[in-house]
Amino acid sequence: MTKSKVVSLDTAMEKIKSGQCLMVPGFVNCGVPQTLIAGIIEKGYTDLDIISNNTSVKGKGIGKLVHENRIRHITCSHIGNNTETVEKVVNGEINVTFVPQGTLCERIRAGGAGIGGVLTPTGLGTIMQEGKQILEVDGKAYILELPLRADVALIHAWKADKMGNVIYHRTARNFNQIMASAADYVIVEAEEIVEIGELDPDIIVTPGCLVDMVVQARLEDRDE
Amino acid sequence: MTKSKVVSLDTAMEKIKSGQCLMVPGFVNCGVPQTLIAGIIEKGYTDLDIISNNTSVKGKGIGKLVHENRIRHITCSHIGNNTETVEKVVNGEINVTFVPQGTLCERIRAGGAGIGGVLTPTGLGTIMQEGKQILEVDGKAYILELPLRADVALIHAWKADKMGNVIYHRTARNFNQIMASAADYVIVEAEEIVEIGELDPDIIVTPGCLVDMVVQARLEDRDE
Amino acid sequence: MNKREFIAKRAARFFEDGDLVNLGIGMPTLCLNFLPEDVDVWVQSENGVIGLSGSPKEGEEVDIDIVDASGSVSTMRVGGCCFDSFTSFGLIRGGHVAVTVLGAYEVDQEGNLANWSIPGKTVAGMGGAMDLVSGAKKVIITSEHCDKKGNPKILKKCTLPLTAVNEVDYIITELCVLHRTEAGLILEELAPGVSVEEVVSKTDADLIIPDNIKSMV
Amino acid sequence: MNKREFIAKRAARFFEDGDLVNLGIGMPTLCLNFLPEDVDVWVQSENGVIGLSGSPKEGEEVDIDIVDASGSVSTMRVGGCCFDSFTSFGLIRGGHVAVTVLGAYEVDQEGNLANWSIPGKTVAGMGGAMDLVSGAKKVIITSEHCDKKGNPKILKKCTLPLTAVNEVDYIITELCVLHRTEAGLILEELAPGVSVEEVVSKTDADLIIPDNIKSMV
Repeated sequence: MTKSKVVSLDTAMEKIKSGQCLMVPGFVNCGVPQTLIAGIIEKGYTDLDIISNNTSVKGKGIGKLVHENRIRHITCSHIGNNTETVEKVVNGEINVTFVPQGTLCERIRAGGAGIGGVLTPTGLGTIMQEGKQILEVDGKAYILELPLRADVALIHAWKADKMGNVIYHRTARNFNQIMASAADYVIVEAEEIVEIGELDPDIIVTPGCLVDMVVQARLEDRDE
Repeated sequence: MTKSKVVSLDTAMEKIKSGQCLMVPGFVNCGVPQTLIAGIIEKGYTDLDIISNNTSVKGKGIGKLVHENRIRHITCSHIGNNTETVEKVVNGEINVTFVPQGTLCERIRAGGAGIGGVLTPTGLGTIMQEGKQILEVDGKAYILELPLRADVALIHAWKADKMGNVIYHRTARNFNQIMASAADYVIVEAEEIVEIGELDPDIIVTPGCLVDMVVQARLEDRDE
Repeated sequence: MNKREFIAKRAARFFEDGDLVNLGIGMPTLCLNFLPEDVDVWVQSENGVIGLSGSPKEGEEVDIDIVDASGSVSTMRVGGCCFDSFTSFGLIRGGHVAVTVLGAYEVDQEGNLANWSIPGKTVAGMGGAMDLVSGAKKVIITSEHCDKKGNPKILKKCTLPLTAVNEVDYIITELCVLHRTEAGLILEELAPGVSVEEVVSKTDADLIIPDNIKSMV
Repeated sequence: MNKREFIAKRAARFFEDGDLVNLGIGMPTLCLNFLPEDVDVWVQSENGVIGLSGSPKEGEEVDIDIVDASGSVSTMRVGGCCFDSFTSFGLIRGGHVAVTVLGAYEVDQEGNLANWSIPGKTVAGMGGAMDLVSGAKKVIITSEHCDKKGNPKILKKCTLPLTAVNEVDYIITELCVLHRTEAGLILEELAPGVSVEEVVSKTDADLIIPDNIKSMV
């Protein structure tokens, strides 16, 4: 029958390597996979290439990876909430590539859905169009934006069943859903792990087929 | 406070005109807005340009519009389930534009999300690429597919609250969700109309802000 | 009512009943305190929610998974809903947001806006601002007329990195309401006691001055 | 076991435990009757569901909102889930479907497939076939080796309108298993009692014949 994907944090961490590209969801510090981040800190992984919307706030959430100097490069839309990230970017300790938030969504989703690129009006006439192809459709210009993928996605679920079907709570959904589709390997931490069948088929947001491992999120890793 | 969007079928039908482009969801005959289709038949609207995945089966669902000769042109992925549609296409009574099903989804979603086009590998090297721009990204070729929009979308909901928040049941969701985003006017028929607040914010699929009117679906219009 | 409240109150009169609105942090969010009677709007926030309703009140139950566009804990109205960021920006880019109200570093007579970067000074990133300004149906800028040093913020041509091109519809300051049209910037309303000359002297853009200029209140 | 069951049974051995699979109507769907022990697969259907489980059994509760890719009422396994068509084809195009098994009018040595249109004869449309063949990780064609008139269906070059180019990985017929590689079509397995000569005579494509050819059973 259906095998359980539930593993220990330790086992899940074996799937990660220094130098990898990781997708890390979260909006400021909401919906961030804090237990998986704690695992990365603990294991000593470093030189990471992070794709995330932002870097939480100083010393919290994704900010822990910043504080511990684990990030080489980050692709994101905003770092303003985290003074430490700003400092390290200014000092050249972290390279940053800014992408408008909606474009970041499109690029990640394209990466997960086999789409080779999307045309967006966002950023047209700004520095965001530099080095990019501009296409005209029906007399309107658009920027061609290309897909993004990662080696591993770290997902924060509200509830996950043992085969990896996931639901999210309120605005903690944010980037979790698309990131779970756009990485070669997907590790979910869940506040609550439930039996298969407990989640109504109509309310499941991320299908278990996208998920490789499920880890119990630890309350002590959660900081707001 | 929040106004109710619930209206009679008659009132909703005033928003439709002959000759318009309508999006009509449904997979074969599942998730088809049958009451709204009955309303169109009753009002005599004709010369319609339909965007739908298919035309249900003979004499049922979207097939009623075919049977009553209300369709001038249809953009869809498949008509094989409806012998009458096939006949009328062969006889030149209905013009058909075939679009691969996944591409149809992308084009409708692009139309609703302000995306100027998407690059898809689907149809590459087939007759689907005729007349379309081919772009190369990272050494791989893609077809540029353009957005689709309609004047009105007819949506079949399982439950809708009075402000138009919608949930769907099982595979009846199919094209409903994206079509509700890609038309200038959106009319929802709901099997059940509930009070605002009865639907959990996390399980709402189509936000009320996309919906202009809500109509009670009639059981007698439903045929399987 | 202070300057900021005065501006926010005028901006709020652009809202229509039932509008989906996206409001920047600060002055734009103040608009909600000045909704005209019979006008009820739904607040969309780019992190994936419709129906935000402000910080939890004393004693109100707190759900830390409901945050606003600044990441602060917020609350939701009955009838609101949550979705993912991809869907959220689909709503924004697709023109489903009726109005966005935002601040500006600079705004110019061509409707260009600069509000995300001051080279050598800020490295915050644009967040969702570029998508919002190019996607929302109506873009309203609320801003003090001049910067802290008294220099004009409304220009012939923005000098800072742009957020979006030709997208601004209205500029509301403590002095006036400017309507950006194909023809140029029209001085449509003046604050009580403010003269055309004062606006012109504090603005570094070409203004179209109609014969009749309405009062802002 | 008839010819169709024999083909379906061999195809089913390509499934790995936990695979998400999308199966065409007819022979491909028969595969589910022949799953190897210890192999459990999840059936994805393009209309927006994972976990389809076949027509309702006598006395089983019927939910008319659960339909399969042919539009017929079906049932769902515990653990399955539903989503919209856009998400469904994102899964397919994004390579999240491990295997698709489909029929063919024609298939050729370059991995091209024609299975949606016979000009002058069919006007059904391609449905989701083009997306499936270009999107699924592994594409397996199950087909009788020749058409009803005894003409080869496996060709040097397809003559009918294509469904997709260079996408077919395996062709399974009642005679053999062909593996499509960059080098060409490799005759990897033969059905019991079938000779290399028989396959060659009934195939209008160049075949690579290895020294050791396995048995299909």
